[in-house]
Amino acid sequence: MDFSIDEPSRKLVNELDDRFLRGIASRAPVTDEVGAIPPENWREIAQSDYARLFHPASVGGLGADGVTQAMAMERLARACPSTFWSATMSVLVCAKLIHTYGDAEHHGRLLEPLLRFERLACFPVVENTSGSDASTYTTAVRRDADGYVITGEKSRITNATTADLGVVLARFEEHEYGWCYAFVDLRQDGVRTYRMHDLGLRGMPWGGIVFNRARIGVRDVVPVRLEEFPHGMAWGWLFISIAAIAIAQNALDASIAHARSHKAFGRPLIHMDRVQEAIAEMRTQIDAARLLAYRCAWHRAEGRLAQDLVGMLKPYATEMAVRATQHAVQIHGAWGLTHGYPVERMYRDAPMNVIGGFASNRLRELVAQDLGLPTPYQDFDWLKATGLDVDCAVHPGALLSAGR
Amino acid sequence: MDFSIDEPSRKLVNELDDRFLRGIASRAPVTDEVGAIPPENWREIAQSDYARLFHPASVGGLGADGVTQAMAMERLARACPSTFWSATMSVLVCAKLIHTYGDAEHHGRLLEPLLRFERLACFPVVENTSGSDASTYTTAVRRDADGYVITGEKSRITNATTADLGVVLARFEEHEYGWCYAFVDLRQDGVRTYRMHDLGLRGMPWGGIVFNRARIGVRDVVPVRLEEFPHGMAWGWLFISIAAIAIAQNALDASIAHARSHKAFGRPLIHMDRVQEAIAEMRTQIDAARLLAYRCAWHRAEGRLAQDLVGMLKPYATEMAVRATQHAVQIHGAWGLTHGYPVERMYRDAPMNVIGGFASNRLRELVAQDLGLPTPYQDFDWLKATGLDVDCAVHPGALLSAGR
Amino acid sequence: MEFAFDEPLLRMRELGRSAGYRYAAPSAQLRDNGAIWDERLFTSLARAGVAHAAIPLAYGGLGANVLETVAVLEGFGEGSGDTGLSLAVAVHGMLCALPIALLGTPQQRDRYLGAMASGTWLGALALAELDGGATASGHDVTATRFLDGWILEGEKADVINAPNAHHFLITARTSSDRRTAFVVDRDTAGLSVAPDPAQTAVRTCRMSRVKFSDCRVGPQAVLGTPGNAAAGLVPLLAALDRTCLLAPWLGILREVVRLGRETAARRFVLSRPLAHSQSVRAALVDGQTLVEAASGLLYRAAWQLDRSEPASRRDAAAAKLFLGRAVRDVTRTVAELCGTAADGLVRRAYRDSLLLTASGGGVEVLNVVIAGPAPSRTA
Amino acid sequence: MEFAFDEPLLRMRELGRSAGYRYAAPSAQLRDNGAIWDERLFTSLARAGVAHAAIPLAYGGLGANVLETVAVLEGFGEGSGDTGLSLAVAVHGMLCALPIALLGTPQQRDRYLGAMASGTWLGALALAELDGGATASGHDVTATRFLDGWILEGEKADVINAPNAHHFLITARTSSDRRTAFVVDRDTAGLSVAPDPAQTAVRTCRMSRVKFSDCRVGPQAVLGTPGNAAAGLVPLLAALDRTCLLAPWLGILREVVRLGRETAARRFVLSRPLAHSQSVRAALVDGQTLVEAASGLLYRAAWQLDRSEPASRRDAAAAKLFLGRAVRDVTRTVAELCGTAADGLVRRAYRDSLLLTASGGGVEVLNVVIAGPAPSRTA
Repeated sequence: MDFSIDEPSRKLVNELDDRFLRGIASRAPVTDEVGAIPPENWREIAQSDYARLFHPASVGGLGADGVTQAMAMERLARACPSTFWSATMSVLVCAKLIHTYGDAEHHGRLLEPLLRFERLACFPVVENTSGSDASTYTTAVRRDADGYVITGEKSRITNATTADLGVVLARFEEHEYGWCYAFVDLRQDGVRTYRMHDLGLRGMPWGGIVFNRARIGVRDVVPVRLEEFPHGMAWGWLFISIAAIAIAQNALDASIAHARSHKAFGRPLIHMDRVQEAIAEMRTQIDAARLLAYRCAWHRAEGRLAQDLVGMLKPYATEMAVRATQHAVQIHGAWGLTHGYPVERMYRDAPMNVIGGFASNRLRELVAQDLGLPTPYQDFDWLKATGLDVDCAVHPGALLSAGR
Repeated sequence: MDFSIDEPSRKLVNELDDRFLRGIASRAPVTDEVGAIPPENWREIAQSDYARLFHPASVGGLGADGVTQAMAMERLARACPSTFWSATMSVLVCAKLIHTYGDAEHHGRLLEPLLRFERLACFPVVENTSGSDASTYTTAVRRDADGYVITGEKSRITNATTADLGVVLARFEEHEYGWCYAFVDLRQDGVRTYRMHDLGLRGMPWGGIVFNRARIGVRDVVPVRLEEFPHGMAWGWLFISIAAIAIAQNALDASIAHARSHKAFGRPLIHMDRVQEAIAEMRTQIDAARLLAYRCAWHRAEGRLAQDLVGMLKPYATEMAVRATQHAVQIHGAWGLTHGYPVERMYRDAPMNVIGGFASNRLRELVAQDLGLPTPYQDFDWLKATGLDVDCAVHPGALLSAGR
Repeated sequence: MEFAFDEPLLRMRELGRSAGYRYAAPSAQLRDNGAIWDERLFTSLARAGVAHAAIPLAYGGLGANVLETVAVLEGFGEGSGDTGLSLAVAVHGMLCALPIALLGTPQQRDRYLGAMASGTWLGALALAELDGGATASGHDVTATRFLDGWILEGEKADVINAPNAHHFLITARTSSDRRTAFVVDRDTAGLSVAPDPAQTAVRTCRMSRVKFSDCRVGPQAVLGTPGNAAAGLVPLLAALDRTCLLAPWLGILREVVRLGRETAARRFVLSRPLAHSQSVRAALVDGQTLVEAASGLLYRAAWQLDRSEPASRRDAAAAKLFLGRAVRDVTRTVAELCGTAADGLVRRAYRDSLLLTASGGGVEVLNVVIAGPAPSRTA
Repeated sequence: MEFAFDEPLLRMRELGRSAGYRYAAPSAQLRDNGAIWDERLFTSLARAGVAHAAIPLAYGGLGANVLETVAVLEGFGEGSGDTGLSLAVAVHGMLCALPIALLGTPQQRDRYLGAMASGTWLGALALAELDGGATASGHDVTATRFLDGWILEGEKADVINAPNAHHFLITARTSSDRRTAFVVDRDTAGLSVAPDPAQTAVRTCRMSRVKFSDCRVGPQAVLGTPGNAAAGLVPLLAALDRTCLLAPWLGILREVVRLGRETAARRFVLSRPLAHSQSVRAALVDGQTLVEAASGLLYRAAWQLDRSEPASRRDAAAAKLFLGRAVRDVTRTVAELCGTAADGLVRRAYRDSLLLTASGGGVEVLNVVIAGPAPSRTA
């Protein structure tokens, strides 16, 4: 066991940090304000090694180890979580799906522009009826005379309105698996997109996509078992967790800076026990989440699914970050909730990670299954015949006071 | 001890509820969206008994008992917390300050238009340097040739940009008490106001007021001891707590409605233990906070300060409401954070109550004092000479592995 | 209307507090160490009005209503600091006596209540009766018809007061989905009390296992209507669990927070009293806040039982859920303030809080009662 | 680089786990009931490598580094489920032996380490030594010069292993702001071990009060430089407290969560296994999550002690803060799942978690170390 990273990796991560802090971080407030990622952001990420980190040399990547990947992600997420979500969904999650499920020869044409940030991809999964219950999804790929078409509506999609390519989870009745990943060109007539506005991560283009007999090439439909879905999704849970850790770290740094520079009752806030208690808790829990994220990233990059670990990480890290931003607001007082101050943005961004990409409780169920506690679904009227479902109506008081 | 309220009070509260639900509640989303309270809201409150509830017959009020007052407040707060804050700050906190510290004869002219909602008042206390540390406040009332003038800047004031009258806590060096409440006409040249934008309660006109030798009548400056300040403020802490309880109750009702009407994995969400657990917790804690609020209101209306109880209520109720809105978001999933859905607004509104009118930790210090645990301020270097302030540098591992 | 504590209620609380402080507190740790039941102490408490507050005047009790009884018990918990004895007393004087007073025949009332009020006869009840069988494992007691009476078979674990009890209030299964309540005297043939196990919680309240083996009882042993326990006795016991058994814990928590303040003023860490830490002060304020907030829920639930409308099981369950959490968190906080020397009441309360939160089926049952989808019903 | 557990480390953990399971677990509850120290059991653990993992090979130990030692101890906690014995063993083999190995003279090393490795001599240490005197009340031990040696006066409370120890590692005040470390043999005149008090926590680890009265020791009893304990011994003990004393608790917590899963599958509430409740499953998942998260912090702190740079006291304190909270919350959760029958390891862990969080000065010290405004310094 070894907690160090080697010198080249450290250098690479530091370079990314310098680059992102200079540009992307300074534009984070305006990215939030206008609700769009500035083109300079894309240029700067494209000039960096960010995309290549995640991929093996065989597809033109650097094949960095998992811990380095996680550190690099945290650097971008700290600079701007909206940009991080948008970029990482495309270049990590979608790109991995393409080179895992596609074939190198045919789908290289899809992959390369993504890694160069010339094109952007999205991963439409969820539909409007119910978040993570796949049995309610209806979007389907069907054969027609010229190949395949897809019809249906997906919602709550990162990059919905800006993506060029969709890696769509859809029903695929003609195959025994029943499901497929469809690589859909989104720049065509059968595709309509719309924007959704949320509490936080406002720079990120969330939204919905309506497919109306949109065309897909024959080789761009890859049958998949539903049980395979977590393999692709686990990268998503990991990067969302890292977004949360980055926001929490920003909240901690802002809190320490504020507590050092502001006084109340004649002494710096940092001298107050309650402030120290909050900072100690934030620092400790951030470290715990980060080490767990490194461990997940290490296993993932070594080719292991690590579903249970990633499934534990995401609820912990994302809920931890919400608590951290709450501490930061307590330490900042009214400044923490005033529009335009960084902590207010962190407070809005943090809960998005809890909800995005499967809510915490759903993840916990997946982990419970892995731990031997499967989810039973049964009809029930638990209190029936126990007597616990009735109010007490013998009026003890009335009778007792009658006796006086 | 008796937990019931009498029939006339119940009727009065129900009437308010009907009235507020029909009008003000339906306009709450737009109040938030445009960041201003619609004139119809003022008309509807003015037509109700809301203002008169809080005041004795001697000043034209109904002299309702404290529990009825609290119930009435919750009704308005549930309809629209921004409107509730704005109205109650004027008609409860400021009006009580005026008839407590002013004299009936002279200050009736200030009071009556407030109770009819023809004019609006604000209570400027906090300044920009540090929230609740009065020693840092510099705004001061001084005598000049024609009477008194006030100079200084107050911030984070409810109704700052809409109020006609300010009940200003200011330094008053010429009197032995050192402080005063100044009843300042805000519609004059020496007064400039500006708006501040916050995460939540967006309908409420928060902001700052700059006094530049603004004039005050001689009888409108009332000397006051700083120790008296909590008497006036305690009504504020109470109504803010009720705002929190109302938001939590709205979050609970929304959660139950959502959980009954939405299904996942084939059954209504309300059948899931985790949802029931959240609902049980919300319901229980809301009840606990509400009963404590009733008790505070009862004591206050009976003329007791109850500073310790109110000081306990505010941190509990306001932090409870933040937790309740978080549960609501978990139950609603992505809908809970989508702009335009009520739960998203509750999630933004709830933390404002934690920070507004003295943050939780400051209140806790006041209560600690009442409980015999005063706040000491001392210089310290706690870890000095213990050896706990140094890292371990004897390299056990190096030595140990050298032995192998 | 008086929303706050009024004078008479304050007097009842003080009655309980001073009796607890005078009779029980001095020996609490000793009795806990040895798991001792002190007969004379119990008689003193009966005489002082603590053990029989709710028994009607006609039988020598105080004839207090539930609100007043809860005040007495809150005071007793605070004054005695004795988690176990509070439980024993409340089970005897309220959970055993009140069902006899409310559901019993005139003969049953006459037979039991006088001797219970004086403290001559001690009543016993299995912990599991508080949850209507929700946590019952296989070994439940069954009752089958025999002539005009019944034969009881089976056993009850964790029967409160069993080692010293004169009679037992039990429910037994009389058909696949029906239970019947009985009052069975200790000297009934076929009833045996197993020797004390090594009891780890509430050690001043003696509990043991009671076996029924071919135990024949007459019709006069039935309490209420046969087959009707789920509609009659169980909701009553659940309501009393969530008020009368809860009440001493409110007093104990109040005392624990007071001990916390005392400790914080006295104990030094890093060369300053703990009370100089803002975090410690805040934790103690939060503890006091939970006491005050729980008080509202508890007294509302008690007050509801004194009205003529059915008392809301949800409101009573909320009181228990809230106070259980408060006891869990605050005893831990104060125990941590005491450092490695946590002892006496703080240690006992920390240990026994597990029984409080587990009793009545625990949080799993409370959540369903408070938030469950089942329609509200009254018996 | 291998970020996860590698094979050799897994073997060390398994060594500890199987020794704990085989030697200690079967008698854990019995020894806890009677507060018993089992000499033969301790010798077995020494032979198995648990009690002397960190003692250098030259003296008959395993010569494990801190990372490996932590793995052994985590395994031992899990396998034994014995909170007290884990503490006793780690105090002996790490907190007493390592300072002698690292700060002692060759003579001291030769005298003590061999007999400590074989389990012949047991080392003792006062609980309060873990916090550098942060919680010291008035009765501390002082050392004054006498000829070329020292006279010790005063007493130490809660001395771990004292009843059966051969020697004591102590710090004594040698000037107003200086402390000196000593190793004092039990048979030194003027040293007396007070009879066992009724010990309420970690009962399988015997503790007692040790008095020094005109206790004269020679210069060879000084450990390290006179007057230098705050720079030498204290940071080392603090670091070992936050790794080696923490490690068994990680294993115990892992086992408690496993017992929680087992209980949830077995115990029925409201006619269904607890595991059918989504809330119960979530609570158990969260418990497992805390185990995994704590593991990262603990092993990082251990790994830092094996490097040549100074180990961050903040990172080690973070491990203790985090794991202390986790143990507090998870033992409570699992104890509640067990209902009124919480027993065995779950009850012991719930009870003893108080000692874990209070030791080393408690959360008040940890908060200041992690977040305090003091500049970072290394000795």
